[in-house]
Amino acid sequence: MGCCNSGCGDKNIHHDINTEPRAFVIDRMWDEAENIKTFVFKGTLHSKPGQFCMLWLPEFDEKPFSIARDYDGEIWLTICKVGPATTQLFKMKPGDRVGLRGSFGNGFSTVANKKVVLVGGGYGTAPLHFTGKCHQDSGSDVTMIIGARSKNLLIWEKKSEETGFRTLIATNDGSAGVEGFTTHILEKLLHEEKIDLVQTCGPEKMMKAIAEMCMKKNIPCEVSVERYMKCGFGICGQCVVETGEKMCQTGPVVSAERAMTFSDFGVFHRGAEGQRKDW
Amino acid sequence: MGCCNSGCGDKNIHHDINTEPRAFVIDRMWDEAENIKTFVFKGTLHSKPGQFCMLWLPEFDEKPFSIARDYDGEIWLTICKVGPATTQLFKMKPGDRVGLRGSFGNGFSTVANKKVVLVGGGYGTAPLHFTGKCHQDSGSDVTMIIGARSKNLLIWEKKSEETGFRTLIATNDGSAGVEGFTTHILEKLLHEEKIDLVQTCGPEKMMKAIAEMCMKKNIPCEVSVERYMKCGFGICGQCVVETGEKMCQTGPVVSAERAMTFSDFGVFHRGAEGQRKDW
Amino acid sequence: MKNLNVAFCGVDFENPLVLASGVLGVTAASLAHVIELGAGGITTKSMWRDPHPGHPNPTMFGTKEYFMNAVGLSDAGLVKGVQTMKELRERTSAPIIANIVAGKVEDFGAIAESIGELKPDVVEVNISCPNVESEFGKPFACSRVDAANVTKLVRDNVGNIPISVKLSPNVESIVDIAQSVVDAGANAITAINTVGPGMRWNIDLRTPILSNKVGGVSGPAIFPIAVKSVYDIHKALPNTPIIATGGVNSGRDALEIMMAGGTLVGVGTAIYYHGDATWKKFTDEMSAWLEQSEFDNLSDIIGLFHKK
Amino acid sequence: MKNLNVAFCGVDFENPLVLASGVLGVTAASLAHVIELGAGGITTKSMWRDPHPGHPNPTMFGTKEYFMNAVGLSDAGLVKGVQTMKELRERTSAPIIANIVAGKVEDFGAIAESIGELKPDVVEVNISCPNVESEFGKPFACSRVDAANVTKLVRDNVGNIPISVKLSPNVESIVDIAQSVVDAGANAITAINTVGPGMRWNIDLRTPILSNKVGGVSGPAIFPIAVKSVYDIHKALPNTPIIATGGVNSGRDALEIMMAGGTLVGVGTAIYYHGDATWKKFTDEMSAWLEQSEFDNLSDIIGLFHKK
Ligand SMILES: Cc1cc2nc3c(=O)[nH]c(=O)nc-3n(C[C@H](O)[C@H](O)[C@H](O)COP(=O)(O)OP(=O)(O)OC[C@H]3O[C@@H](n4cnc5c(N)ncnc54)[C@H](O)[C@@H]3O)c2cc1C
Ligand SMILES: Cc1cc2nc3c(=O)[nH]c(=O)nc-3n(C[C@H](O)[C@H](O)[C@H](O)COP(=O)(O)OP(=O)(O)OC[C@H]3O[C@@H](n4cnc5c(N)ncnc54)[C@H](O)[C@@H]3O)c2cc1C
Ligand SMILES: Cc1cc2nc3c(=O)[nH]c(=O)nc-3n(C[C@H](O)[C@H](O)[C@H](O)COP(=O)(O)O)c2cc1C
Ligand SMILES: Cc1cc2nc3c(=O)[nH]c(=O)nc-3n(C[C@H](O)[C@H](O)[C@H](O)COP(=O)(O)O)c2cc1C
Ligand code: FES
Ligand code: FES
Repeated sequence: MGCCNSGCGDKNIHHDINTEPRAFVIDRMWDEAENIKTFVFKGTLHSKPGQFCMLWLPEFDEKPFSIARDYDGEIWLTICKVGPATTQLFKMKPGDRVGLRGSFGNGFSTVANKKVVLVGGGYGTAPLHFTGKCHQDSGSDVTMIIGARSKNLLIWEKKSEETGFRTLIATNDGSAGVEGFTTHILEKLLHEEKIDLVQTCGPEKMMKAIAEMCMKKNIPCEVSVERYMKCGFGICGQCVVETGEKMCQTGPVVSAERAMTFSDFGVFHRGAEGQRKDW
Repeated sequence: MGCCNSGCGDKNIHHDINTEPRAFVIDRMWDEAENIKTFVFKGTLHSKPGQFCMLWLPEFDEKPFSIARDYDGEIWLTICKVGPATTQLFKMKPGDRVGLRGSFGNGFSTVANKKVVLVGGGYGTAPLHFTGKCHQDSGSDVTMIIGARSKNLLIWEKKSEETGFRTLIATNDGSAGVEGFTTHILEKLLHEEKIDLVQTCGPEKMMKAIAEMCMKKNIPCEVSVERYMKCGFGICGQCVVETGEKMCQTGPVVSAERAMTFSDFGVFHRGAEGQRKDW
Repeated sequence: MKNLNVAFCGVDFENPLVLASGVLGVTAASLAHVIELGAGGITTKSMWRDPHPGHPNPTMFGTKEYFMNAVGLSDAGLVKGVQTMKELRERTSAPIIANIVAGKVEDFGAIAESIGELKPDVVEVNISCPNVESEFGKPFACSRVDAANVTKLVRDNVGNIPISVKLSPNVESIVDIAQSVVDAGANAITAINTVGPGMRWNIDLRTPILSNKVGGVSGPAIFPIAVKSVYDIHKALPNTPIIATGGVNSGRDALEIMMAGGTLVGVGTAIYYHGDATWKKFTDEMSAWLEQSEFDNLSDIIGLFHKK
Repeated sequence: MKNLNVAFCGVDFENPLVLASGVLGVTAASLAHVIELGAGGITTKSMWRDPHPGHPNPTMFGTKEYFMNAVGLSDAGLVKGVQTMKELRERTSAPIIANIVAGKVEDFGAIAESIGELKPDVVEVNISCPNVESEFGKPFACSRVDAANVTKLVRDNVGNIPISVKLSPNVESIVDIAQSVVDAGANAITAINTVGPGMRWNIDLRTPILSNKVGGVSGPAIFPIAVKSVYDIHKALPNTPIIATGGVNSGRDALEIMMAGGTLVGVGTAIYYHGDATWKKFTDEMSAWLEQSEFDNLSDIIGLFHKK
């Protein structure tokens, strides 16, 4: 089944009216890289690429994660261990139950018969892969640029190749692909080829550089702006950027133009009590 | 506009999920006969013929009435003054406001290109007229038999003629039409002509006689079984017949066959506290 | 197929769903029909000794979210009550819960005795009616003393029939009241009656929608309050079975409130949303869930939330 | 076109709809955006003097019928509060209602003083938080004495800013509490805070959905309780303006609760159901109704139900 059959819905419906978490069983899981694992659940969240869900570890905590796949009866989440909740999750085993709610938020556009470049950093590559799959199913040509500090932190590059995306790698230390940043690869590409759309998900400073680059060249670009999220559906106000827009509904995916109106974009985000934290 | 465009809906949806009364203004009213008036409200209840609504006189009471017309932007109710609520209503004037909710209940079937006989007694003639209009719009041939004790209690006979129904009258005292009962006229008709459907609304003993007559002759027949109603939407249990079926939802209109399974049909009904009252 | 039966105060119910008091309860025919549709048992509407007129219409209405009623506990009195109960016994073999009410503490004895003679399976005592003699007209259910006194009187007069006292959630502590009625001899608790009262008006007619101005809130809106009440009561009184009632609107809701501590599950307003299909829909959902679960018997889930 | 403006304690509001406390209230940007979307004013989330961690997630969820939350009044404390208030003043000229909270009676003085210095248009006092020092940890809003003492302290320390005390419906008599806070110096009443608490579980995970186990119920489910509370308070205290809050989910709802006695109308959970469109949708509906009515000013309808 093509990914978009199960996924792409109405852009304006950001959440079901019932946001009780539903139980899902961890079907399997595997390491992607050091401290990065992919978890698979049977079922669907009826999501489109770029949307996220809230993953609940009962009696522990609940956190937002981008959906890395939602088709063929499976939901994939690719998760980086960074703190208490993700550490707890990494201790779980197939057969264990968690709660999921969503999908929430605005996803990436899917385009047909175009030339698309995706730029992923960190776990951002995973939801971009889902996006690329949708483009591909619609006849678009997909280039995936994947960045990491070094080879052992690279993820999804094999899947990218297997899926038939042109796959380009950048590592800071040159341990895989070209030495340097994804932005260098992108810059070259944009210079040499006619690209219709750039979509990126990764560290915010990287996304900001890409947004600026694309705007200068007048190439449509979408970025995924992640903010602290409590509810995921537009009530708590935790995820607003400096324009007052909620990233759980207007975002996480917004156009580069819109992102550049957020004075906090690439500059700071906020913690659980709303306190400012520089990126 | 044909009546059925605004009216006939899904048989299984008996009420909106919101049953708060809505305000309607009395547009006009007129006498139909001694103690019988028709009240007109602007708007629609999206009803089909044979359904009823709850008419609320604020700070007084709320009672069920059959819908005598619901098309061309008007709702008509033809009402007999019999007690406190109807007496209160008869004191109201155009411009006064009441509450309406509904439509509720199961209505009469509407058939196309058939020969239909309608038998009305008392205010029952009014909703039957609505029914006849729907049949006519669907190409059916309509005969309306109207009964009353005497000429001054006859209603809707002129409208019936004007609408183009073959109109036959019976009065107990012979002051109009033939002397005797509607059942006599019906019996003769059924003997002489091939009738596809008989529908009746009026005194229950009359309806029972008609139901028995039609069943004997194997002619499809529908009757309107009115019971004391509080809610109109299947919760209070006030309107159940002896099989336990609720006349506000399964009825008021049921087939003759089904009505004959109600051991109370034509025998008794119940008051506000559920106490038995013989017809 | 695993079956859904449960035992409540020694009475067997084919499934735990019982019709809540006051809904579809006017005649024996109506109540028996609800059993035919798939209820495990039925509760009569609140029966008075003497005829009790209700409020004029409108007495109830519903929205997507909630239902309101102020029927005023209309009833034709004991003569009809006795007749209804007898007829009901002839029409069905399913368990009958007879709900009784009175306006003064001492009147509960007489109605309990008369109804007790008819041997319903359970007597449910509605103490949410305002005590006409108390200083502020507060329901018996709001006072530990009144609630206990009513319970004692019913217990002493009803014979050896199990009694369940039906509590109101509109109190400072429903657990305190539960404790005091159990101490006074209640065998079980029914929780909860309607929430509020609330009030709604029509802004064009500038009139309260209910003729009584205010009315009790029921339906899905009150489910979280019902779950909490049942949970708290079961926690405090783990050996007292509960007829868990309030806003149950699906089979999953029924399972949830059983896990919170309900042995039986009262279903009233759901009928507004699901009609005659309510019973089969809910029991089908419960059966499907039970099949895929680790439990052999539905009764194993009663109070499950307290067992971890 | 007739306009929707109302005056509340001497403060002009372009329309009576104000964002309820705790919803979208984390930053000044968020609050200012709500004004841009069409709110007549905003209420900050409850501000503490010291940083106050909230509960872990899940802290809220919604259904068709109701919403539940147990955020735990998380707040970064006064430093951030002061900054938010200042930034908010720069971003908008619409009226600001600053909501304050504390865990002990005597702590209300300090926060009132600090916030008062920032000159919000109104200070709203959230007394629905459990009093950490009271014997049973009951909210201040449940005790006439506590409620009055908090009010006095705030009144004495806040300067000449009007104060509105926010009441809980989960009390024996909300009117008694309203009376006592008004006697103690409250200029207005905000009614109501969430109903309950209620409790919901996930039956497959066998865990309460909210990490706090229980949470307050808001949204359409509680509207009848809110209308009744506002009606009763306005009846008892016709000269005390009310920020009528609780389950308002349409322009018609707003009109109804104003007729019951609200001067302003708090809107929180409606945003769950209507999103950013909430404000315009509701004010459009109110304008349309006002146009066809006999009233020239929206303020003429305040308390209308009491005038017949
Ligand atoms: C829309 C969105 C999509 C995301 N997708 C992914 C993904 O696909 N894979 C992945 O590994 N991570 C993703 N994250 C980040 C993920 O939510 C955090 O890594 C996680 O919450 C950390 O929780 P913790 O308890 O392990 O760590 P903590 O120690 O609590 O936090 C570590 C850091 O994670 C971030 N974080 C913590 N809580 C939240 C929160 N509630 N909302 C947002 N950020 C938070 C903060 O930057 C914090 O400094 C996403 C975040 C958002 C907003
Ligand atoms: C489905 C249905 C359709 C009806 N359609 C019409 C109609 O089109 N025109 C019309 O004039 N009347 C109609 N009636 C009857 C009408 O409801 C009663 O005449 C009215 O309720 C009398 O109220 P009252 O206060 O004036 O008289 P009351 O003195 O209260 O009652 C007089 C008699 O009316 C009947 N009645 C009273 N209350 C109710 C009630 N709540 N439900 C049913 N019957 C009641 C009883 O037989 C009673 O003995 C209909 C009734 C039903 C159930
Ligand atoms: C129309 C109606 C009438 C009711 N009448 C009674 C009654 O007579 N006695 C009683 O104890 N409870 C009565 N109740 C309360 C219900 O039995 C039940 O406790 C309450 O409605 C909550 O359950 P629900 O949400 O499933 O309806 C009535 C409720 C409704 C909706
Ligand atoms: C998510 C959420 C957070 C809330 N936080 C606060 C708060 O911090 N302080 C407060 O006084 N009320 C708080 N409330 C209560 C609301 O202000 C309001 O009184 C209540 O929700 C009823 O209104 P509604 O139905 O319009 O939401 C909160 C409500 C919600 C839903
Ligand atoms: S996460 Fe709550 S508003 Fe966006
Ligand atoms: S009128 Fe209430 S159930 Fe039919």
